[in-house]
Amino acid sequence: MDEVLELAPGDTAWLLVSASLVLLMTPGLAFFYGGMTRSKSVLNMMMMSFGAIGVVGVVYVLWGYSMSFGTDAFGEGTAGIWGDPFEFWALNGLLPGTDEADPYALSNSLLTGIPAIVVVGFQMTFAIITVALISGSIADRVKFSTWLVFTGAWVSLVYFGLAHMVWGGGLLSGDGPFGSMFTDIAPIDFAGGTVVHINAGVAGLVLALIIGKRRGFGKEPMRPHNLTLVMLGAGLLWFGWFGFNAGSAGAADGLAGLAWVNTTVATAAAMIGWLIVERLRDGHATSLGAASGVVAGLVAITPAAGALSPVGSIFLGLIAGALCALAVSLKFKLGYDDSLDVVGVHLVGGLVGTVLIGLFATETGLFYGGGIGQLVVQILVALVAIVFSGVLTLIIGLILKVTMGWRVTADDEVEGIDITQHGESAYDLDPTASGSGASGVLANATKKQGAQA
Amino acid sequence: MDEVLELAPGDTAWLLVSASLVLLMTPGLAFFYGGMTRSKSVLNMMMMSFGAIGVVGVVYVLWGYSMSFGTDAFGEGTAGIWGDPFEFWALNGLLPGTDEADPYALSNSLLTGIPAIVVVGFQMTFAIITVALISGSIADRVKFSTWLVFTGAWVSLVYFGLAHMVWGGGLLSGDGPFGSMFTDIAPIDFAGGTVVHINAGVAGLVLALIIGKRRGFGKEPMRPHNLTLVMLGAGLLWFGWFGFNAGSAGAADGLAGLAWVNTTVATAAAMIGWLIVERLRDGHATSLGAASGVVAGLVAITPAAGALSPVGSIFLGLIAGALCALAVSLKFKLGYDDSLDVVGVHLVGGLVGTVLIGLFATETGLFYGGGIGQLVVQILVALVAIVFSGVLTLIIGLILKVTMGWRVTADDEVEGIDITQHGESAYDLDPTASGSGASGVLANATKKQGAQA
Amino acid sequence: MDEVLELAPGDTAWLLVSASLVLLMTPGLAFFYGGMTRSKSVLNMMMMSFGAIGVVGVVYVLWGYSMSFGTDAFGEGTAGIWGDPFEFWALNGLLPGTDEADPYALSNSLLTGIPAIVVVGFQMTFAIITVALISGSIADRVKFSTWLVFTGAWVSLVYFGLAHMVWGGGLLSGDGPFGSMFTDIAPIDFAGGTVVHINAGVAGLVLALIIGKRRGFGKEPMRPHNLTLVMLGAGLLWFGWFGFNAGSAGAADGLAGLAWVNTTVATAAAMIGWLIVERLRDGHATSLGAASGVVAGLVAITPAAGALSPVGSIFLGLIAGALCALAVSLKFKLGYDDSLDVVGVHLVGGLVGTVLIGLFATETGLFYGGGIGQLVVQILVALVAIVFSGVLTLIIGLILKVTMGWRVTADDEVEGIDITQHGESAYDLDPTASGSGASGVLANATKKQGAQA
Amino acid sequence: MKLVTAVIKPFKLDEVRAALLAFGVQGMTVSESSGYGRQRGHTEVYRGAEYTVELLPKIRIEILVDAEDADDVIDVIVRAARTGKIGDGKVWAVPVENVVRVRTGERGPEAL
Amino acid sequence: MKLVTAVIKPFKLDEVRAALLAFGVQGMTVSESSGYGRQRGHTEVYRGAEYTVELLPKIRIEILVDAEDADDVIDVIVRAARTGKIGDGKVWAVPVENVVRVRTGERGPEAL
Amino acid sequence: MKLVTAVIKPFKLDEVRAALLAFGVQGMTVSESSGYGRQRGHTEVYRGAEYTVELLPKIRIEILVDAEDADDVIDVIVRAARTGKIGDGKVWAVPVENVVRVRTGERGPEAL
Ligand SMILES: Nc1ncnc2c1ncn2[C@@H]1O[C@H](COP(=O)(O)OP(=O)(O)O)[C@@H](O)[C@H]1O
Ligand SMILES: Nc1ncnc2c1ncn2[C@@H]1O[C@H](COP(=O)(O)OP(=O)(O)O)[C@@H](O)[C@H]1O
Ligand SMILES: Nc1ncnc2c1ncn2[C@@H]1O[C@H](COP(=O)(O)OP(=O)(O)O)[C@@H](O)[C@H]1O
Repeated sequence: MDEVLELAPGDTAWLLVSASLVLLMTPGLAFFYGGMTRSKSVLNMMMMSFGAIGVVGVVYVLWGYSMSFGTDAFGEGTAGIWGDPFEFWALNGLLPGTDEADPYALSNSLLTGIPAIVVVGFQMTFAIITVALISGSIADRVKFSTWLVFTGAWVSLVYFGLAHMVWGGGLLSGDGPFGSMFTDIAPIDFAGGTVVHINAGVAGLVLALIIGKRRGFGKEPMRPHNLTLVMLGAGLLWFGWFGFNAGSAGAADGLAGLAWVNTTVATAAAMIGWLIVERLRDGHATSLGAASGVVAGLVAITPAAGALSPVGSIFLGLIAGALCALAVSLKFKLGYDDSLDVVGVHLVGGLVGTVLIGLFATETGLFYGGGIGQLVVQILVALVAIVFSGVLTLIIGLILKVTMGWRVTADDEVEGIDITQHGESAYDLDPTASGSGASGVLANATKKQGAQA
Repeated sequence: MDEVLELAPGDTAWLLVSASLVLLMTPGLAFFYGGMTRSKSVLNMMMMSFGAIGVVGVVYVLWGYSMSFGTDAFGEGTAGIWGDPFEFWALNGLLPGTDEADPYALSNSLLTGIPAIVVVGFQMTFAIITVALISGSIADRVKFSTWLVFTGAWVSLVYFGLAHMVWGGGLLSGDGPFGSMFTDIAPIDFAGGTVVHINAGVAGLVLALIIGKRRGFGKEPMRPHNLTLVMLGAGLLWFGWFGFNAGSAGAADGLAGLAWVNTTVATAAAMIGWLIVERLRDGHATSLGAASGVVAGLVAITPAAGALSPVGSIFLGLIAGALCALAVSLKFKLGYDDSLDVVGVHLVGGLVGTVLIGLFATETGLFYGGGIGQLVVQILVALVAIVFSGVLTLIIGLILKVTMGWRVTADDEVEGIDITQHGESAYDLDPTASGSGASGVLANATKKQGAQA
Repeated sequence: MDEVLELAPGDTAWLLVSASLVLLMTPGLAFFYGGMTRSKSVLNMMMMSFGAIGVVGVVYVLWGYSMSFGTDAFGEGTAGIWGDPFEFWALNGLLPGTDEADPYALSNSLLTGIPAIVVVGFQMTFAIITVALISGSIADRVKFSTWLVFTGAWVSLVYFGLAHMVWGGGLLSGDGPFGSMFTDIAPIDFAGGTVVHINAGVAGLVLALIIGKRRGFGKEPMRPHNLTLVMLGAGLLWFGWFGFNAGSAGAADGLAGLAWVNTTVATAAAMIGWLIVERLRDGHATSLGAASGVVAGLVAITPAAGALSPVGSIFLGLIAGALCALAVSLKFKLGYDDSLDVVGVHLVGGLVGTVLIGLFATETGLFYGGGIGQLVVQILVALVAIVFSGVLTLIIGLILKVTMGWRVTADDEVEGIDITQHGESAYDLDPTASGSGASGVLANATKKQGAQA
Repeated sequence: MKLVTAVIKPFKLDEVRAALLAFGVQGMTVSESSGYGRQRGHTEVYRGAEYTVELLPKIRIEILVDAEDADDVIDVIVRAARTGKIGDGKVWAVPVENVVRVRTGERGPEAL
Repeated sequence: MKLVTAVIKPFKLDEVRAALLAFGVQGMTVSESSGYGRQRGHTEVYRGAEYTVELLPKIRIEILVDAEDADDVIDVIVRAARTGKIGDGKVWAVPVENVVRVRTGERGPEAL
Repeated sequence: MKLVTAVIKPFKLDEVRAALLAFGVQGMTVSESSGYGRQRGHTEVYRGAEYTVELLPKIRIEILVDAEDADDVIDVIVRAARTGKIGDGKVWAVPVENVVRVRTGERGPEAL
């Protein structure tokens, strides 16, 4: 009551912008992924991202924020896994204008001086993009309805859980067992290396194994059908990632600036790292490689953006770009069809970033004289995240397999999931086609009118 | 004089960002619309949006702002229709640096602490997008020159008029007759449900009726030629709409945050609403449906973004998505060619949003115990806007019909408006075509040089 | 020490946003340029922009900022050309958190109240886009490796030099000889007319002359392969340019607002100017013309955005749009292959903007009673920039010509630089192609695995 | 048996197909092509440089028919495809041996 | 010499090409086309308006062969392209004169 | 009457068309196709996975000519299309009956 709660308009402006930027990442991802599929499945690929916005957008305000940042669901004081879904149900207590003494609900806000509702918006966008990321591993073959159900279940049980553990004061936070292992050392996850990338990467791997390969995987060519779309996606992802990383500073200050610069230089370096591997291994530096390197760099710097120096970020980026470039070939070797390399980019990139913090963090990293502690903590936290996400995703995935079923029929997959699941085809570029019957006949523009009457 | 006018940098930063976001919406609309046309008219479609930026951008700083926010043109104190075009002609009195005591012209600003020139920029972008919205109803068949003239005339007479009435202290504002009908109840239009969407929707309907159908409408297939472009447009529109809605809070505060969250959840819900209707009616949930649902949700939440709770916004979105999905089929039933569904999405969506405020507004809505007053006011305001926009658009449209003429020739329309009006074709994707003569011969690169000498 | 250094969160928020916007411009440019090439070289074109981000991103934090804004390399007090690369090597002294009394290194920041690291990020994005701009003049024919080396050398010697001269207190700044020629008149370059556009334009011309024409230039048609991509690029460039120009105000204030509005109206007017020339000369107003006019207007207003009134900006835009539309034909007349018109748009547009400040500046311009002084200074500064950039680019370009060589082989150029340099093709849009062998056979998914083991 | 090939204007495809079905033809194979002939192309302008597009879009239809039907089929196509303006296209017939239906292996007229 | 033309389902191209190579055919020319016949098309829906796509994607292969090989080549194609479902396509042969290899000017069987 | 068909390298189309016009041919029909033969394709790499593109882009030209001109037309094409490198393509002729100009209904040589 005697605490002064003052609105910080500059910080609030930056968080509003950041939330908008992160929301843009999901359409950006839709283009990045969509361009990489064959042209007969680009619409389905994009719909998996857009569908995630639809489902998670609704779920988040009902129970999502509460499960992430509410008090531990199974009793105060325990280092819990999920927050209480009913504490902030429907954003109860977080809306502006309900308490006259605190019109912006600043006392309930996670960030000083920023209205609670702004933080809710910002956090919501992270949940959305994380689910959407998973879809890359199961491209071209999954029923849209099953995907939507998965989206709701997974975000509720797995994402909100991990968010609670890492950011909501739970198991993997500074207050949890790993946070108190070493003096003065807390697990570092600046903007979501574990919660977002390791989490999505593991879930992608599990689903790829449960659902099985695309027909023709490893035999037929499945090359990207539109690399300009991939580049567009990469560009929008980078742009949006400034909100993701620099926004995670929670204020418009020097830390945000550091995260901004680190994000940029690590990504630049990762692009170079990926292209070097390609040049040496394949003889060509490709544009798909550049786009992939960009994303790998963004992923790797995510947990580390506030803890490294720019030079450290360059090294982190180079390593992440090179390792991810090598990792994307694993699927052919090991025989799982992680179609668009969620494992190779997000799991590997997320691990690289999370673990290398133990070496490069300017305050506690091994290379900066900080001892082994940070490295140990980072590895342990990553392992817990892997196990948690892996086990729960497996359970959800298997339940859906035996109930709704995951895959479209073989014929539908061969004909193309866009036409068979969505009744559409993406392109009709021949200017002479329309009205020539080559593209179709308007069969029934008015048939269904009864439905609207 | 004794009033303290202090710059609010945080709020100013947010308004600068918001203005930039709203400007991006018009190119976004160009892609959304452009992808829905046939490939022989995508350039013309995009040019209608870009042309609107060109014309309105110039007009706005000369007399547009003044007609919107100047004193009533026909005498002080009357609840007028247009503001005085000469009061702030060429932004007179709004520019920074002209008055030493008030270097940012804060005393003339519509928003506290924000330089007047920033508000001008923000408002300008609303005028641009509104005109551009109309173009969707008259795709593929209109002379570019007539469109440009229409743009200038319509924005001056209709848009600036309605903006003045609703936001400039005129007929439909809190000070007007509808504002004083009920105690404590003013018409609510948070970010432009009447001024922008109902207005553009009505104008689109009137023009579609005046100009007539595309050749082959209802017989030939006229399917979207590039759905990735449509999705891109939807993504950019959503992103830009954060400036539109959350920027309309006029500050970086909790209200902006509420508008941001409401915008997101209503849009997510509207996408779901549209897809459910499609699934039930057509058997498929389509990507065009998702993109359309997104826009329908954004439209419907526009007037309501600051007045509802997030849960109310979910309901509003669901209803708007479903109703718009049904409304887009009306054109086939009634036989008007609103080519890209400006009526079905913007008029219907705008009406849904404007009217449902009467039910869902947390302070005055019927469902929240606020009585019938708000609902009545909202309906009346919507009706006035419909009549005003309808009559004036009819007059402008008919004058242009008998003077310049609206339509390109039948042959030009069949061959394709891109080639015949703009001398271009959008795509030349075959990598072997260039230099093979398949796509043309460089006839005359240098012929016209006399003109430049 | 006794100086009070206080963080300005609102201004910092705006600069963080601006930096993000300017970074987005380079992908935007990649699409603008990429759409204009033939479809067999779009990937290479985009890679030149993305490669520039990679190289400059790394270089900038190591020595770039220091060479731009460090003390004169050749002795304190001289009006030097380059800053000392080691003064702020690796951002030494600019990082947050190193000095407890000044946690945001505000005392070293170029902008009051904004953390030094934020300014570094903002400035970095300018260096990136400038290099990328050059690539338009040498499309379709340059080895990717040579381009990357050029990028690093040119940005270090030419860009950082000119940035130092104009913004870093060097030769062309207010403190230099031209700044003291006339009382009260300093050279005006608000956001980079000389440093960015004249500089890139001259470099583009020199490289086009050194490297020579594309095979078939002036004979074969080389029309844009995807105008929707060009429009997308133009839209993103415009959006990003708000950060470029309004961000250059260095604060979220009225000056930023003025720059924002001037940027918008000049660009709108330039689009109209370009379209009028096209309509009169060619008979058609084209979408490529609209996109080009947009960029011409953005270029021309860049140096002038803070010094003109909105009405002055309209005139500037009209003139720039018209002159650039005429200038792009010069290459056919004079016979150099400036493939995507870097000279016609950036050099000419940059000159128009820089010189016309002498006429239109509201405080010192000739038309506003300011005398001839500003005009003279502007012309002199432009000439120095032209000579500096021209000579150094010539040297770098020739050294690369005799060492690495610039051009791919004639066969590789004819077959298409995407396939021969990058081993990729941009589009595979036929939905039936995959798995039919029409687009290829998966030859060797796993061959190279040894490399990863 | 004969193979009748027709090169027609793209927007006439619907009418031609309808006419052929009405006549009793069961199937056809259609492809995109470009034609050069008396019909003049159009001009495009990009940044002031003019391009003349000489090849005009056409649709190419192939129909396998019984030898005795060939003339009638040609007439049906010519009637349906005619606009009377330059560029309407050509129709011709070529003798064919050995038509096989892939699905069944049927040969000759049964394969149609 | 004969020209064998085959209209087949797109995803069968790989198998057909492999079978032809195995048989000894050295080259072929392939183009995209659309087919109309007994096989039914699919339906697409855009904002509630239904379109029936009647023309289905097909691949058209042309192979110049020695006259005596024509029947065998046809058999090879038919076997490789068959799925047994409607829409598998047609194969036919046409007599040819005067085949020339552009590179060398060789004529007749040597040109293949 | 004959139908001369040529499969050539795409960038040779301009030269071939010019040569045909010079010879007196009034029209032709052109389509895109892909060729398989002695000429080797190229390799593309996406995220480390290699694809061999075996089908190479070709242009297919069809020209209806008077029977006596067929050999000359073939020669004109062969000369204009030759680069001397593998993959230059093939030209062949097929006998034709019944050419009709759609616009006028003219038949035979007048239809050309
Ligand atoms: N000699 C020819 N061989 C093959 N196709 C031809 C020939 N002449 C014309 N065509 C085709 O017929 C089309 C129409 O021919 P054109 O001379 O323009 O008009 P018209 O047939 O009405 O006289 C051309 O575009 C081309 O596709
Ligand atoms: N009379 C015909 N002339 C030319 N092509 C034909 C003819 N009939 C069928 N076709 C081609 O063969 C394809 C398959 O024919 P369809 O009747 O659908 O199946 P099926 O050959 O199995 O009976 C068609 O899509 C079309 O391309
Ligand atoms: N037997 C054939 N039937 C049809 N087209 C063929 C045949 N052989 C080759 N072609 C076409 O001719 C093109 C060139 O043939 P190729 O063997 O590569 O070179 P060349 O003709 O110089 O020996 C091929 O790409 C293909 O389109």
